[in-house]
Amino acid sequence: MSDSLLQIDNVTVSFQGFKALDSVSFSLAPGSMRTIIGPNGAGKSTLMDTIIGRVRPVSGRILYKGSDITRLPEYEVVRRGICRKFQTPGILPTLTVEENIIVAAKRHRAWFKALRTHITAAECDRVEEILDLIVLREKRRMLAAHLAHGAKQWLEIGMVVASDAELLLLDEPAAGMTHQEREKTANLIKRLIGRCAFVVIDHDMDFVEQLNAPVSVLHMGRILCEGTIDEVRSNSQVKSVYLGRSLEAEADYAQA
Amino acid sequence: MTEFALLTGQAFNGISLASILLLVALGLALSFGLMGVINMAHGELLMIGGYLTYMMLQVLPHGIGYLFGMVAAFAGTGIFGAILEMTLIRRLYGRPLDTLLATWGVSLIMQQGARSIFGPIGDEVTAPKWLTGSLNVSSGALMGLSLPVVRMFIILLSAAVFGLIVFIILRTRVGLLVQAVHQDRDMAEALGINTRRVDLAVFALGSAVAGLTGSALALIAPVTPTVGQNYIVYAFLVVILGGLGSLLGTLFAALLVGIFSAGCQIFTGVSTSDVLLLLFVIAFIQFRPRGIITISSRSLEGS
Amino acid sequence: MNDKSRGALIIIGISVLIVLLISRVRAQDSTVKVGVLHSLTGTMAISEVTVKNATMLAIDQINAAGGVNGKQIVPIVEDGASEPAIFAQKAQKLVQEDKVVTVFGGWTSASRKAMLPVFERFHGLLWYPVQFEGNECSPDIMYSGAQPNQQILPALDWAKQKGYTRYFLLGSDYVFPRTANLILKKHIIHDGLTVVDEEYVPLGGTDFSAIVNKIQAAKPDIIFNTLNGDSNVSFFKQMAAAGLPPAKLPVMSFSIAEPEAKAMGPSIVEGSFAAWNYFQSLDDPASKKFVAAYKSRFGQDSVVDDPMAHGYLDVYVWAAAAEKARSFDIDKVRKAAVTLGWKDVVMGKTKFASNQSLYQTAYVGELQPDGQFRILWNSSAPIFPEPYDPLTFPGKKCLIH
Amino acid sequence: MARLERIAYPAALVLLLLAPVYLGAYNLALLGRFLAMGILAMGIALVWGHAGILPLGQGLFFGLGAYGIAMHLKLVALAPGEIPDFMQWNGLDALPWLWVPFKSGVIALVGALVVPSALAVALGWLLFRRRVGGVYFAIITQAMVLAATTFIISQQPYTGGFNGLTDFSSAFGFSLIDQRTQVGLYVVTVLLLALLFFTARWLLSTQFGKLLRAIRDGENRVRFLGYDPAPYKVAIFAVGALMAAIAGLLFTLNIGVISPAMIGVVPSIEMVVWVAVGGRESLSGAVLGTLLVNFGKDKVSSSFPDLWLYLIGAMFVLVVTVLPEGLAGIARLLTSEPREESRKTLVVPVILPADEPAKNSKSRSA
Repeated sequence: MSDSLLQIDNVTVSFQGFKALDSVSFSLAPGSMRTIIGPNGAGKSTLMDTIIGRVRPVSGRILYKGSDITRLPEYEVVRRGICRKFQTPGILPTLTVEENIIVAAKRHRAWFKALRTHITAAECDRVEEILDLIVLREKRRMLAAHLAHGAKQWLEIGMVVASDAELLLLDEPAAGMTHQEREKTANLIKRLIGRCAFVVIDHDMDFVEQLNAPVSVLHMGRILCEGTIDEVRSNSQVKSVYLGRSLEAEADYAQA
Repeated sequence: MTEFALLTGQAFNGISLASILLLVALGLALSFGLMGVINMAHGELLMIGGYLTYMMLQVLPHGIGYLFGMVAAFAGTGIFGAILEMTLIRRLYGRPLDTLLATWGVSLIMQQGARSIFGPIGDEVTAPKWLTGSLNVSSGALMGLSLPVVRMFIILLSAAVFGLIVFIILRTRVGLLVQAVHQDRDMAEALGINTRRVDLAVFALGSAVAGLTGSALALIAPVTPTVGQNYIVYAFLVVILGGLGSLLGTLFAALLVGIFSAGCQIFTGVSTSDVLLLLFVIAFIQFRPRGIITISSRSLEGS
Repeated sequence: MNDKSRGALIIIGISVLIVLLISRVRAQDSTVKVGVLHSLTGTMAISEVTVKNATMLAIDQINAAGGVNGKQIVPIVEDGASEPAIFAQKAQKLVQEDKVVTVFGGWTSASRKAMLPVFERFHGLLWYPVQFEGNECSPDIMYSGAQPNQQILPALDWAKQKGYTRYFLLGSDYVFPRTANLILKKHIIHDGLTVVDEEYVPLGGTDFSAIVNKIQAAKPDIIFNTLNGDSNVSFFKQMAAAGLPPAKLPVMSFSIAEPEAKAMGPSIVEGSFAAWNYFQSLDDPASKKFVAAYKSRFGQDSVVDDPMAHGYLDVYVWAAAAEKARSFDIDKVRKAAVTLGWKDVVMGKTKFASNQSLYQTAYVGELQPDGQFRILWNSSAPIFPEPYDPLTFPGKKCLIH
Repeated sequence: MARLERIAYPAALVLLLLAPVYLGAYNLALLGRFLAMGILAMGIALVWGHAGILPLGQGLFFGLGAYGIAMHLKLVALAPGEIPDFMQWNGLDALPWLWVPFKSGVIALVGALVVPSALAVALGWLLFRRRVGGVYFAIITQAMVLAATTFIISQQPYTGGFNGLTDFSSAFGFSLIDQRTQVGLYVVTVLLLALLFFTARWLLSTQFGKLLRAIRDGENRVRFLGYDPAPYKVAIFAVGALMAAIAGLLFTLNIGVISPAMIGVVPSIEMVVWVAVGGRESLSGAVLGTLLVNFGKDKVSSSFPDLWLYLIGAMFVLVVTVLPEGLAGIARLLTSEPREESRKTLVVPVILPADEPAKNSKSRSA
């Protein structure tokens, strides 16, 4: 079909008549990044749900590496190489940091292949690498439930990366973080560019700016405009969507 | 009695059973829908209602006494439910499986308590005069058909209770709060709604309805310490079939189960029809795992 | 020390405690121990506790009169918890651990069937007080409850005399009703009468709407009712609601006795019939003494019924047999018991036949507004017990002695 | 000190194996019975404690195992051409086809284990695949055990009905009346318990075990990591069913009777209480809880029948509200400070069919 890794064609999602997504289309090249911003209720999370197979569109289709994944179950979508990070940290609280990553890094996910106590050398290397990447090596034996909030987010990013996905969907990866933590998160993501492609959603403009990637603005389920962060900031339509509030104010609101 | 009358009679019986199941399941559905709580002691709330009615009839004359019995059952069981919610259910919020086990323990204690107080043998609530007798068809295609007044009364009662609850939910301020909490608990909390009080109110209302139901059931069955056990599993099935605490779904599910059972019993015995009912429910879940009434919702975040 | 090993220590500690608990030292004395094994908890507790009371009353009376063979009876009461497996377990305990000389107990056939192998294996003796479906013949059980030919078939004889020809058989779904109805059907058809329908409800079932419907369609002359417990209340209420009270459509019940009638409120079952081998209203001096003693001990408003009378009778017969045998040896007591001859313990003249079942008189009673039965009919003489109905199970015989 | 653990378990095993020496016949039989139930309890600990699936119908699998072996025992006691007595009383004159294979002891043994496991796989597959979990699953298993009991009772000519199956004389050539057989059976029970205990521990230590806990705590997260949780849940549910069936088999051999009263709704939920008392995640706790509750019942219920019912009710409430970790939790409190990383609660998230937490559900009507 095309060279794009992910292609979204005219996807519409409707909840009891309310169009959460309305003819959304965009595509993403391998190894690239796209950020999506928009106010609460704009449909950002629904977009991710739709890509991953959690929500079924009423029309339109989603192509991944040229094949149609619109109606596959979640785990099947994931097995093809798309992985998603949740807004609230989606870690496994009763496992240790290390075990969390192992679960994500495992190649064979059928239950009967899990009937062993040890993991392969390749998986082991992978785990070590991820631990370094997310800088949680010292806390590897700690239960994930006891990590600080920021560390939980990084752990989840680590898990997503460990799953060897080619496309990562990050849903507000910096939500609820301190300023320093945000910076750290942004750096973490930037280090990963090239290794895999990203779709990042957030409403924190500053954070999105740090990522330095093309931006789409989503509003009322539609893509309002696309471009660099500066282009988007100066777009009058975007400004009016935010009800006259400046985007900086919106960003502050999000941080509060 | 004509074949047609037999079938009509069974259709009536199906609706009658459905009305009983609806009454039993309504309270369950309310608390399940709102709090995700399955109350295994719900059957014992029926029992309390039955015994309260029985006690009222000991002090008041028959006829009018039964009406007071119903009121006492409604109010008394409602208060009991409120106490149960405040002392136990509330502590287990967010742990539905634990609530299930704890309320089962409560039901055992309540059964034994009733045994200690009222004795193991059931007590008898005699239907007042105006609820005895039946409508009999003595000629025509429906010859031989006989519709007991007491069953018609229970059908009407369940319709009235259902209507009342729908009215409360859709048309009153309290109902608005309930809807708000039901749709998004966190948001409702953020808006300053005291969700605890809403939970309490709904649980008490559900309990009160159970008490009223116990009062009605006393007209057709004995009041015993274990009376609740006879209905509870079927009521759960109704709730599951109905969908996540949806009132309309509960109504449809009660009708479905009632008419299915009555239909089966034309051809088979009661035991076989119970087994068929369960197979039917499992088969149904294959097609609609979330129950009859589901509303495709925007899946929220979190795992 | 880590938690796991500490946990393991605790585990050892608790294990030792359990071992100590169960291997506690038992005291010996010069009295004679008997077992009383009934359900004190669970669904059957309702009925069985009253039989236990009657049994305990008899034991106390005998003790007050000097005991048996000069020894005071010490009853060891165990709870069968309405579960056959628990009955088997407790029977084993009574025989093996407590070394009782005999056991009084059981109500459901399920509990008796579960206990039977235990008594046969460890050689014990059980006195079983409840009417049942027959088809059993064990040397280790004394069957004082009625066999089918002492309760069900006499009731059918009575119904035939009254001219009823169309029979509707209704029962709870378990062994006694199904077997009783199997026997009834054979006899009804053999006598040229009609069984219009046969229906069963799960134990404890309360919805009779479909069955009432079927009864209306089948138009029987009489219903033979083997429903158990609470189901009866629902059934009679729902019949009355449909315009078919017992006065209009007669019902002959085999599991409704005085306590059930009292609890149900006689008004809804008034005018219905019951067949038993004992009614509280029986005009018999021994019965009157029993009723008075029971009331003075368990309350003036308590009532007695057939299984209680049998539970009471069993103790007296056992004591008499032990006196006659001058021993508590099981085999000697069994032999003595079947050779005691006629006695009026509580329900008129009775004696154990050589098949270890009881000769007894059958009665049909009609329920009165006061909750007591008016005795309408009785068999002309005590009936010989037939564990195997000759018409239904030809060629089967129970030969013990 | 893992060394102490290495001593404790063999010590417990030796203590149990020597029980025939220091226990009387009755208490030995009792202990054997309860240890058999302990196997079932370990199964519940796996399914409920580690996979977060509350099974309220384990009695069914227990019963299938028990009936499987009981049918065989009933048949071996017969002379050729005879049929079991209860069938005669119900008017049958030939052995029903379903019974014929059970003449073979091997088939009966295999059947008693395979049938319940297969049923668990079928049920689990039907429900977990449709993402039915949490209270829904619990209620359906309860309804299932109710229906099964009703069905067994109603099919009296084929199942023995309410009376169940009883009166066995020998099993696999050993006389059941012989005390030596009972001792042998006890030893087999203890060894099986030990074998299954260590197998279960191994299972939990594998990746499979970790994934079970992961699925319990975050089914969606696991799903979004590319796992299909359904087969994991089906597998552990089947393991639980198999363990229940083994328990049923041993129990029946030990006590010589199986009837519907032992497999109904109430016994099934009581089985969960044994595990709750012991600590839902602890295998040894499950066994100990089983012993404690059952010995307690045996000793208390005859002397204080009313008290016992209050006690068991209170146990449900207390264990869930105050002591979610049961005996295992007490052991931890008594012996050491709570672990730094021990969880505060044992919250098992709501897993509704839609996989949405209940509080987030969005249906319009309340």
